[in-house]
Amino acid sequence: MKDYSGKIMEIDLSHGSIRIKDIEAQLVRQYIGGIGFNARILYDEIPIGADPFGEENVLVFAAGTLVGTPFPTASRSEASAKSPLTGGFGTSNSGAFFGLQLKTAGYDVLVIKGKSPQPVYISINDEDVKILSADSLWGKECWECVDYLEKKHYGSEIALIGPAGENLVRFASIENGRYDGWGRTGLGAVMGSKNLKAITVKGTKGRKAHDPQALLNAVKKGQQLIKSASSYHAFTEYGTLNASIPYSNFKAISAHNFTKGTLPNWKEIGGRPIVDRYGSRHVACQSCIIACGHWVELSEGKYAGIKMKDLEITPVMSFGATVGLNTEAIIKACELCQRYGVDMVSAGGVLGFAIELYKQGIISEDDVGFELDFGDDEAAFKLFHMIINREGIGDILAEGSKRAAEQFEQGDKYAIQVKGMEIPMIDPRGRWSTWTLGMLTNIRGGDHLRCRNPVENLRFNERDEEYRKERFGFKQTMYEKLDMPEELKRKTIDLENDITYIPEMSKWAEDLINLYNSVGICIRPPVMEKVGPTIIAEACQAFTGIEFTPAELMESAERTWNLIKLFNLREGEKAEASKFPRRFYEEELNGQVLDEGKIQKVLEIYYQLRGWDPKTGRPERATLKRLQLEQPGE
Amino acid sequence: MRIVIVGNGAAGNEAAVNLRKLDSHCEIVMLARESYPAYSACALPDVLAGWIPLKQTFLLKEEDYARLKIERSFGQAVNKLDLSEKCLQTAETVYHYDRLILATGSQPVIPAVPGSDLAGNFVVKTPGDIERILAHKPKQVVVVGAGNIGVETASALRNRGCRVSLVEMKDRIMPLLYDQKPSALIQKILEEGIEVLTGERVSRISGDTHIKVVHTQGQDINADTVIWAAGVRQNTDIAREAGLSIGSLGGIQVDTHMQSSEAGVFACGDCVESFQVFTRKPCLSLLWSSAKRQAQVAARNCLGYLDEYEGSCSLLIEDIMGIPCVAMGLNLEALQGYEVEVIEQQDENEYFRILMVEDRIVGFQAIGKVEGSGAIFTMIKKGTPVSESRKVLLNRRLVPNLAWYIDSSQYLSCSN
Amino acid sequence: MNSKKMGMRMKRIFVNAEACTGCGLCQLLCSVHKTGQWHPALARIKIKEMPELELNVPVLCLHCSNPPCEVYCVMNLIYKDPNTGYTLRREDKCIGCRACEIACPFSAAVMDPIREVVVNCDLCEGDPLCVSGCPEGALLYMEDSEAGERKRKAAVSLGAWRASRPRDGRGSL
Amino acid sequence: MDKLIYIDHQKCVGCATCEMVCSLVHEGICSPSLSRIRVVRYPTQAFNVPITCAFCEFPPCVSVCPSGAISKNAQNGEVAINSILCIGCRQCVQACPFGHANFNFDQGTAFKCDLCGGNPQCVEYCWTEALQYLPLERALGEKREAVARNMLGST
Repeated sequence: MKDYSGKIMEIDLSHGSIRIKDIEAQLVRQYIGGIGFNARILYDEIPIGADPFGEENVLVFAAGTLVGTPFPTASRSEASAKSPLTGGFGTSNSGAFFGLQLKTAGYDVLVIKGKSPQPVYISINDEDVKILSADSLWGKECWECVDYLEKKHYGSEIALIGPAGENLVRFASIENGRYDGWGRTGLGAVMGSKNLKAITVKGTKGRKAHDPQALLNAVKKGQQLIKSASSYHAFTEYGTLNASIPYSNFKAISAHNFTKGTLPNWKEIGGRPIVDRYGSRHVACQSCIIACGHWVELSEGKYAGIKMKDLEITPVMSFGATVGLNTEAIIKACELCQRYGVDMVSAGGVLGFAIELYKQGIISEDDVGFELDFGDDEAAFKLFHMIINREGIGDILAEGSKRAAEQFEQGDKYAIQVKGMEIPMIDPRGRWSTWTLGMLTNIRGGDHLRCRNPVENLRFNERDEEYRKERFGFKQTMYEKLDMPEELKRKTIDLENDITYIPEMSKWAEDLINLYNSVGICIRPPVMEKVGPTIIAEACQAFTGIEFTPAELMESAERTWNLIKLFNLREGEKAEASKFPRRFYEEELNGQVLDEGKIQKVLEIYYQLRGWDPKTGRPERATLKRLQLEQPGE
Repeated sequence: MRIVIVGNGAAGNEAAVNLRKLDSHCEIVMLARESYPAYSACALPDVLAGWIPLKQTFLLKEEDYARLKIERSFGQAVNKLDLSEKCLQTAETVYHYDRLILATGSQPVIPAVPGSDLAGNFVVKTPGDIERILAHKPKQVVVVGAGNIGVETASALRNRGCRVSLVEMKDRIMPLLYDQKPSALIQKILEEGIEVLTGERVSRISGDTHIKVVHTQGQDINADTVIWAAGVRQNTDIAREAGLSIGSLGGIQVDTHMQSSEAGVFACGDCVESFQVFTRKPCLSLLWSSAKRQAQVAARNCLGYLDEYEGSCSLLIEDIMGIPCVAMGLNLEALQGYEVEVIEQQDENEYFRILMVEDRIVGFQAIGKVEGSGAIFTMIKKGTPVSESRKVLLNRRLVPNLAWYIDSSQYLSCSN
Repeated sequence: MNSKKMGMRMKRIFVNAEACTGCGLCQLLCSVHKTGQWHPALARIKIKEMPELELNVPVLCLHCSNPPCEVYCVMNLIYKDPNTGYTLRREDKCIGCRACEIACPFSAAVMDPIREVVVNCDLCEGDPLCVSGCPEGALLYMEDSEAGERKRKAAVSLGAWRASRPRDGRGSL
Repeated sequence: MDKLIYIDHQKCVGCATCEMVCSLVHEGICSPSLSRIRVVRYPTQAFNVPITCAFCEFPPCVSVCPSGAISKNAQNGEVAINSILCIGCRQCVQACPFGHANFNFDQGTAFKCDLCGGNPQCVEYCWTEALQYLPLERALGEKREAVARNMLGST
């Protein structure tokens, strides 16, 4: 088998040692790259029951296999560690240019172990790797540090944490430069616990393509595919905000901590018009042909002077809907999250949770120090700073909503999370779909980014009695062009009856997204709709020279998913944890509650499709055997 | 791949070293008539002068060859090259090759003058020659030929305390390098310690077994030693016999990749006929630097890497009685047929002249000062229009990158 | 196949002549470090004065990948260090013929008049004193890629680009 | 030169697909540092400027090259580097006012845009139209039109 030219760099902060290892082609074959490598490394390296803040936790960054090629959207890298928020597999994906620099410096994977006695940062310049003192940076907010480090390490891309990570806020993020980040699962706190402030990477080398012409052809084809997607033009204009209005129309947004379903005037606050009003330019990640990012410069109003990449659906939903802020305050909130290094979804979730506790009278002005209300930006930001600095009640909230809820009576009712991670954006009572089932099956908890129907149709919102179907709603050509094995396609989509089966589609979507996260491409809908395993296999093979069939790629993605599931089970994940917060089953929204029993049935179908035990959700031995994941001694 | 190199001069050794630099696996075999390891022929006059020991002229040691994995078979002459069988024959062995690099070099010519077989006749070509000259303990020396080798040898022996006469057939010394005036200036310097006879030809050497008197047309010079520096002849016999094309000047004909008329057979060094960088006409460049550059080109092309010879441009720098002299490019004689503009300047200690053809510098000769002439040499090789260099020298943004041009301004400014 | 030469990823000294005041401190540091004597003429770095343009241009070895001096050395003393990419020479064997000095387009090889050998900048084994000692920041020690990036940034800020920024901003699509 | 790569930096989103494609086409390697075209990013202003060879009429790189490796073709106006003659002194890197002249570490030689022999691939793969390969007159026309639009808009 052809050798793989990537390397793994392993840095042990406890001893200050740096080791560079080759990546065996076998590992690439089995796990492709990106999240696949992370899963294998974390599963092998982290002892059972390790303290996420302990020396034995391992933080891994891996650039996707196709990162560093012109393949459209191939910019993404995956960061993983045992999560301090969920206690399970913590992982997050980010674009921009960090992955590219890591790749061009010659590394696919950066493994960080141990714990430094003093604050340090790592500087990587091709082979030149240094661990440097971060005394002067510690305590400083991210943008200031980026300014400083960019000057000092010219041309470097920087991954870093803000004060939140330093203070071990359990939902702290690792920032990727100024405006991007590995947000979810609290990886910033892991980095903080290791006393690692930043990683600067600069690469001047490159990867030799096995077959440049074939790669160029695949790139061209990939570009054409994405451009032909039905949502392409909408996404180049408005980016992710396209989904905002449809969900609001279905009364399915996370308004005021999942109590309202929509907000008055939502279109003006968080819909596409805000792009026209506030956006000035489009910003792309490496090799992207969508450029969904928007540049915002606020020149007037309370928050005049803010300049940043912004206006994505995540902060808009998190702060606009969950906390109820207005557009300019959303932009400010986004800036605060970037500067202090916090996950926007969890931050919004925790703030919404706290405000609701206050509104319910569970906490009072005495506990907080001031009044709280939905839509009160000043109070929200004050509380935000208390969380970052772990002051007063902020210290409790910094533990994340699940842990915080234990401190308050009835708290669990208002903490909208699954497995410890705050649910983003969408209220499953308002719209049930592959996406919302994914919040339960997700390997990292209440999250929306690991399971999304590639042919989701936002025009429809028809939930069947059994929670098993959603409407397909597209023409036959869409069905035909979907890159999915024919047999599976027939099982997943019933074209005649215009139905997509949710559990079937969930499995496919999860594996597909896992494949994306392995090869490092983006899950924006135009990509998901058109880019399937076939073109990915073509590009991977042209680039690495390792032969991949589309089926093998999907199997690798499934292997990774199962390995992560094993990791979570090993860390004590219970089957009963895969359920929504109480509120969704008890409190009506739009006159509807979720039926726990029926959802359990759908979950069981999903488990069976995955080859997992329908009750416990544990992968069956036959499944592990098929995926070559058998445990020694089992 | 098995690459055989014939010759162990500058070109042969440079080719071998370059081959090894580019390819750690190929098999390299060197064959040579001489049995010395690589040595610097240019440093031999320094040994004669007593400035450096002979062993310093050797450039590669036995262990270097071992380290570079170069198989050597020195001390046996190649008798035959068979192109169809791809093999070379020495008296004892047949060597097969996949690629061949001929670097057979040249040898000094001793004209058939009566008495040139007497003891005390020498040439300066190999370390052995130097050893023999020194063993002969020369006192009164006649050096025949006032080319650069002749002049260097003469002043070297003068430095040893010999009485030296330099006999040149043409009307001035170093006629291929310098024009009339600088030549005369150098002659003047030389004459402070050496008897220089121009326009004279050695007609006979008398003596019983050893040299006693050297006779020219006009003079009889008492001498015990004669050193012949009257020109060289290309060693092209095996090439010629094998059927390789030989050029009009007597060197092996090569293209710009240093490949001979036979594919896979390369040639470089003194034995080839290359071309002059300005006139593009065939020339024999007998310089160390040309040989090395040609060898680089040959080695690279031999292994399939592209490289091209940019043309020969002579550069000779000599220390004459402690005064540095430099000649580069072409002189007036070589530029016959061109309209040449001459810029010259002379003061007490320094002299220089620049030869220009159509806005290009094509030749440069200087006595007394060599600092900064590197810029001129670069301009000759590159063919930079003088008007362009004047223009860019006034460009504040470019000057920092043109520090090398700045040097030329001291020479060019006087022509304004 | 391409013309393979001996390239090397290395840091080199870049000159910002605009900043050079011609103070000569670099030369003194160099001469003392390399020869133990305090004289500009012994330095491996030279400063060329261009009075017409009011410029002082530091000149020093550029460590070419395929250096002409290497070809012209009659003693084969000049070599590219395979580990560092520096152009180095075995000075002890030098016969002082000065061919390399003239072969260098940049006049960056320097005759050491005391030892009668020609020398060039060796980047002080990776930590050039002249760079750290320059009070004006006229000497920059960095990799080629960084130099290129800085150059491009400087070009963009020349003004022509900036001036044409649109009033209304939304120009990208 | 009748045609040039016309760069409208206002349209550039900084995806740098052009860099990747360029290095892939010319070197078979995916590496921005081996790309002829380079994007200068101003991340704090969302401002991206692709820079490639301007094919100057009086190219400084040609002037400063000591080995004559860079030449301007009088017929078609192209400025090309003959890597065979390049000695790797990087004077062109220093002299190019745009920072276009690039340097290949591993080969030890400078390299520059060759317009892919008349079909520039950076343009081919650029999806924003920030790069267009246009006749000079047409490019100027577009530029003039843009200026005019801007002026009309401001009155």
